[in-house]
Amino acid sequence: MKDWGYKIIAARQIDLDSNDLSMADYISRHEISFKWCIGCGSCSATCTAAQFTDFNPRKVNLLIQRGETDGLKNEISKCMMCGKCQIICPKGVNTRNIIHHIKRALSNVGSF
Amino acid sequence: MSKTKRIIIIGGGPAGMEAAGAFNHTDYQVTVLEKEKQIGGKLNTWYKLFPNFKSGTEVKEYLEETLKKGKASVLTNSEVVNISSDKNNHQITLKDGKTLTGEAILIATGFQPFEADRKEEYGYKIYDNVITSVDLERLFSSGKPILTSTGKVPERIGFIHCVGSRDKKSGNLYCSRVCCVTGVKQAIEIKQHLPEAKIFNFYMDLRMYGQDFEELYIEAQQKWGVTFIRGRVSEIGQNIDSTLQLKAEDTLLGRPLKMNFDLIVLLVGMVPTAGAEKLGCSASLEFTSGKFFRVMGKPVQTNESNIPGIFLTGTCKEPLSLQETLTDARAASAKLISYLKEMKED
Amino acid sequence: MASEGKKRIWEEYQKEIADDHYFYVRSCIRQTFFPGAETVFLNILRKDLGKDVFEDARHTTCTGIGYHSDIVPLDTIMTVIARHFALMTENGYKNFVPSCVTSFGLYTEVLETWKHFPEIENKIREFLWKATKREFNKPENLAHASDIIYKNREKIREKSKFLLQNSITGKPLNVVEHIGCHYAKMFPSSGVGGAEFPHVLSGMIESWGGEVIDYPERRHCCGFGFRNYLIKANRGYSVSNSKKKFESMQPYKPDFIVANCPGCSMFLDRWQYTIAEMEGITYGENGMGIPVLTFEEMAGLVLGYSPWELGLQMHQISVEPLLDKMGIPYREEEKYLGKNGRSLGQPQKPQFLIV
Amino acid sequence: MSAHFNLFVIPFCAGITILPLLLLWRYVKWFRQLTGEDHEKIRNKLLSIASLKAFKEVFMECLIHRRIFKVNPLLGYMHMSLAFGWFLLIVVGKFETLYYTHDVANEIYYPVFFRFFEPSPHESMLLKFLNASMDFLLFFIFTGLMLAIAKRFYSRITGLKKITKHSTTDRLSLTTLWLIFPLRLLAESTTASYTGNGSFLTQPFGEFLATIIPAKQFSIVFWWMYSTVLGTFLLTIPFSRYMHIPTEIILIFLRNYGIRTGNHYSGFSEYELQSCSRCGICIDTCQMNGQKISGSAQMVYFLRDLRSNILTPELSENCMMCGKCNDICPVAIDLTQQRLIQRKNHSNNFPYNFSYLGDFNPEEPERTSPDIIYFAGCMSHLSPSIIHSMIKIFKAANLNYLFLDEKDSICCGRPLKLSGQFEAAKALMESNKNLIISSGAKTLVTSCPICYKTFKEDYDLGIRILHHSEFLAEIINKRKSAIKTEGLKIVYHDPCELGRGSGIYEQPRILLEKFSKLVPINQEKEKALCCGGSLGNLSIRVDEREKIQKATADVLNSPEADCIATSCPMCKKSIAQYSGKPVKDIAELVAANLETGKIIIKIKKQEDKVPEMIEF
Repeated sequence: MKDWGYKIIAARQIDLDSNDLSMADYISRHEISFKWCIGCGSCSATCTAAQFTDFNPRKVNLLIQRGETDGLKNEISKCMMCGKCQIICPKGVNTRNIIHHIKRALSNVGSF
Repeated sequence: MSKTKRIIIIGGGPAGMEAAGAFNHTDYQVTVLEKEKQIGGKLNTWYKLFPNFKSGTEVKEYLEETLKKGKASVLTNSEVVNISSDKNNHQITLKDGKTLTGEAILIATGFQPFEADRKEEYGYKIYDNVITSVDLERLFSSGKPILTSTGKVPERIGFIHCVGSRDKKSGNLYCSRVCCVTGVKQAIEIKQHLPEAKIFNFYMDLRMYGQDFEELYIEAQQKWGVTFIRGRVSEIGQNIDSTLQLKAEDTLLGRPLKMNFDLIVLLVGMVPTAGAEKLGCSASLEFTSGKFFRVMGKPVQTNESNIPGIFLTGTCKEPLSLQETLTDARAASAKLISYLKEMKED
Repeated sequence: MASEGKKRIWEEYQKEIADDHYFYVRSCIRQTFFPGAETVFLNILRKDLGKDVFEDARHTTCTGIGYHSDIVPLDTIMTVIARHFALMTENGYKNFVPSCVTSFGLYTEVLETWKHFPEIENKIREFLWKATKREFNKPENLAHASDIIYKNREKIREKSKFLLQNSITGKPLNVVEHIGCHYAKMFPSSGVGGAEFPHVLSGMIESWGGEVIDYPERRHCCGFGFRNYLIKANRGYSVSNSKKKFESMQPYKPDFIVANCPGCSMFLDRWQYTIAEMEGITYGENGMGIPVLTFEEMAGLVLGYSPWELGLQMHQISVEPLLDKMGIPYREEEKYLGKNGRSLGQPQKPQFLIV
Repeated sequence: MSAHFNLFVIPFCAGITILPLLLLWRYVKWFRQLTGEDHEKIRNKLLSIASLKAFKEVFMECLIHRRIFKVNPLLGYMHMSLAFGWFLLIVVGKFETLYYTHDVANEIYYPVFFRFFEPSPHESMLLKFLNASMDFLLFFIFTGLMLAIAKRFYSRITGLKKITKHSTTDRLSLTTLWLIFPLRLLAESTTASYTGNGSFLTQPFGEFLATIIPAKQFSIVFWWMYSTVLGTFLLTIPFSRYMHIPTEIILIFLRNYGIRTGNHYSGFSEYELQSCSRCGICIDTCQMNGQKISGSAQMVYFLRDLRSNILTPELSENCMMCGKCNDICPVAIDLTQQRLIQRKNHSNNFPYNFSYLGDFNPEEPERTSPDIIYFAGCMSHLSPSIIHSMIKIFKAANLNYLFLDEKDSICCGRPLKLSGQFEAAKALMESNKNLIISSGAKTLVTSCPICYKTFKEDYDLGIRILHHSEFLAEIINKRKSAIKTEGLKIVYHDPCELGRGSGIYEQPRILLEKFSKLVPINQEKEKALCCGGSLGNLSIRVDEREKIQKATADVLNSPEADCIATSCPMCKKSIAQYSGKPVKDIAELVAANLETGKIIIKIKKQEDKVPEMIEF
């Protein structure tokens, strides 16, 4: 086909009808507090890794809930598991266990 | 020995009923005017009330008892069209031309739900599966099953918060206060009917200001698995199978979001009752920007209008929850009594 | 779908549309790509409806394209528009009728601006005087060409030779109506039926026997988006938007698309070709795409104008299937003949799109 | 064909011959799985005092059960009577036969069934005495047996709230064990009833039996049963919990040769696993069990699942890693380490990437070559008053310190390790190590026990590593003028990682006593409770965590105390939530008392060139 100098771009919007939510299901099966997040952002604010990178636990949580898991491995690999986010969370979300299970899901892909 | 003073209460809803009841220990002659054919106002529509799911009828019966104690005479089908005040005498004209006079008037004309079809982009009365929170309450009370226009059990249900509230385009800058918790309450009720249903609430803020409201929200989220997405819905479109396509931004992710729903519920806000404005003008009462009756000197004198002898209570002056309305009604009657006590006879 | 709500909305948005004596200004895009459309519009008004329409050859672009590509300063734009008003005034007309939706939007915007900031209007009057020694009155009535047709839709129905129906089954055709963004999205009250559920085209379609399709992406932009098309790097964004609309309308099996904006007609028509070439995807029936008409062309067909006279051969998507459905006779061999009977030459055949 | 033989000895003989073979086969397998350096250690220590120590320990633990005595005397007695009693029964029995036959190499079963084979009553005093002592030992064992049976039905008499739920083989084995001695009694008694070779227990009992049953005819039946039960028991040992009896002996030796659990599952782990007697003492000591935390599994069950290869990550991750069970385990198995190894197996392959740390270096221009590096730790940043106090103290001491994680902190890596991600942890440790070494300081002080433990155990920094409690204990002195009675009354909470984790119990107390009076509570030091904040447990639900935090706060809420002191930012946070009293880190208390002048800073001249003693 000829080169047009431009391409048809996929929509940037989150499509909750076509997105794959299996990761979200896997996490909530193993950590009920996964969906208790109210997106206050205190975790990201206190995050040790976030001092060095744009790592954002709040966003990671919501993105998974919306089935947007591209580049997740990259993001989650930045976490130091120090647990400050969990201490600070006003809703008692087990952030460490969530991240732990995201990593588990990613390291044995397909098994969740 | 002065003649018994007469109090006219306009509106036989919760505020009117509670206020009338609070005159039980006085010998004033109290008249309640209700434009509908039965008293009780919105309580005739609400199925269950937040935050504790008390049934509307139960509360209505309770208020009817209170009303009885007040020995007030109740006139239904009596819509007030005019108030003319002359010092201590206020004359009221009904639609059918009848007139009443009293030494004091208590306006309790309440609110009506925002007309959702004015929020055009949501397509209420255009898309078959867009309904309002009021429609849903009626559906609950009717005991009929929750079905889509095509008769199928809805699998995905959306709630849109702040419809007609905090919205310049709808002409209402104010917050209607009760919609947030109503949305949470109704989401739970739907889950109780349809445990399989997936429910999404789209909100700008969740204003869980009242006692037990936050707890209810947490219950919805943690026990019933209701999903809350922060973002105001921009538009709804209808798909060929008459399901609905919704567009919003997930503002916590900064990403536009699109999804289909079988049923969408618009959480409509409060606007002053139709005719209240006209009535107020006739009595040269002052109004808020939201066209509610303005009370004098907040935070004190929250029941006094700008006309001596005309008192205001309940949602005719600002959006209030039922609980707040009833408290306010009792406050109003107390104010009213002391007013009549101090009133100079002429 | 319940119509109750729409009716209520349409009642709210009823605009003033002048009845006669129009000062008509042409559209850059329309006269380039659909010259037949403007001709037939004039013919319909003059011949079929017996209206007085005046055109002035000295009239220029409204600079809308420049404006929406951020390359023409606002003062310049307003002055150019002031000049058009001057031409109207000089010719003794009061009712201004642009053919282009973007022009219409721009005129509305400028008038609105002047209403709120009279000082700007005065400044512009000075500019115009300095530049051209011209003066102007603001139009008493500003209506888009499609508003005029909308106003006269019942008269056209009376004179109609064909309807938007399948001539054999008598079933109404499924019509996608697309309203240019600049028609009412900025000033809902300036459009017939407002911005959310505009009635200007659906009104025509209904009175001419067609059925309007309300599909989820109905409100979505055609994809032109000026800057997004004009800068090649952004063009992918432009075509992606059009694709989104086609995907959304496809399930409704539309018989044709009608638009009141020249840009929209252009892009809804041409991008179907581009998408086909890029991804091998075609919409509509038998890989032939969904025919796209301008509202003038639609009116013209209803009134029995010859398709080739309307210039439908200039479209990328073949209109023959539509003509067949409506039972409109046409001679294939005349498709590419000019008025003088000489061949205009034939376009190349696309790789995927069937023509 | 020997003089004394009877068919009924066959079951016993089968057991006693097959058992050693089975054991040998397994032990050799595991021994091979020991690491090279472990073998090295054994070679070096085999002929050393270590072996003797091991013997002593075997005697104290396997026979006397010293550790169990410490937990509960009655429970200790029960185990001792069975183990030690039986042991003596064998020894004395052998001795008896020896004396009787003057033949060392008599048949292996001969001592066991001695009274069957030697029916004639004994004349010699010594034999009479031996005979009596055999009866006495049997009686001794019976007392233990009674307790054991009672414990099965009412565990609290031995101080256990919960006892282990056993598998079927275990139950079979258990029943045979219980039957052994009653049957021996019956066999010997019935025999005695007609031969008169019994002693004070067997003889009268036998004569009594003879009055109700035809004892003579029955006796052979009982001997059969006795032998069979004995044989069965011996055969079930390798497949039941009683495997721990022989295995613990080997474990004790290996341990005395300096072999530790380490970070890998090795042959040693196998010995540890099989040494677990399923006594269930770890169940009671576990706070997770105490608060009935869902899905938690105490070590006895953890090891059971591990032995039978059905261990799930969820199960190994639902533990506080507080080490209480470690401390109390009668077999001294390194339980938390075993769990950590399993976590590693589950999670070590998790993705990680800390390349973003690059060559990160906190800018510290003016302070060149500091005396001390201060590493507050992530958690301390969530209770800044600790940090402020430490800074105040450093300044007062006029120390040239470098606050390593003042702005941007890198986690010490222990939390990752606790979650099983050893590799990832190592990466973080490298980054920190570089920073610390490059600073050139000789001493590292940290305020977080979690960091402390890992700095000490995993970093190998080659410089002094102090928790601030140690550091302060070193530099703080009571001012003579300060009046003793002025001191606060304080309850001190031992953080798991500092106390059981690193053995720091005394320094905090020495320090506190310089300006306050310590109020003792019954659960402190080794017995201290976990605050519930633990990073060790990944999956515990927040409300369950709160249960533990509350319970611990209640224990610390001693009425006499004015204040609760601890030395871990995490403990401080957990306890403060639920205690009615102020909760202070010792650093805060020191800082406060410095201001009141109640205490002073005293620094001796040392290699790590810290200034002369200052008074202020």
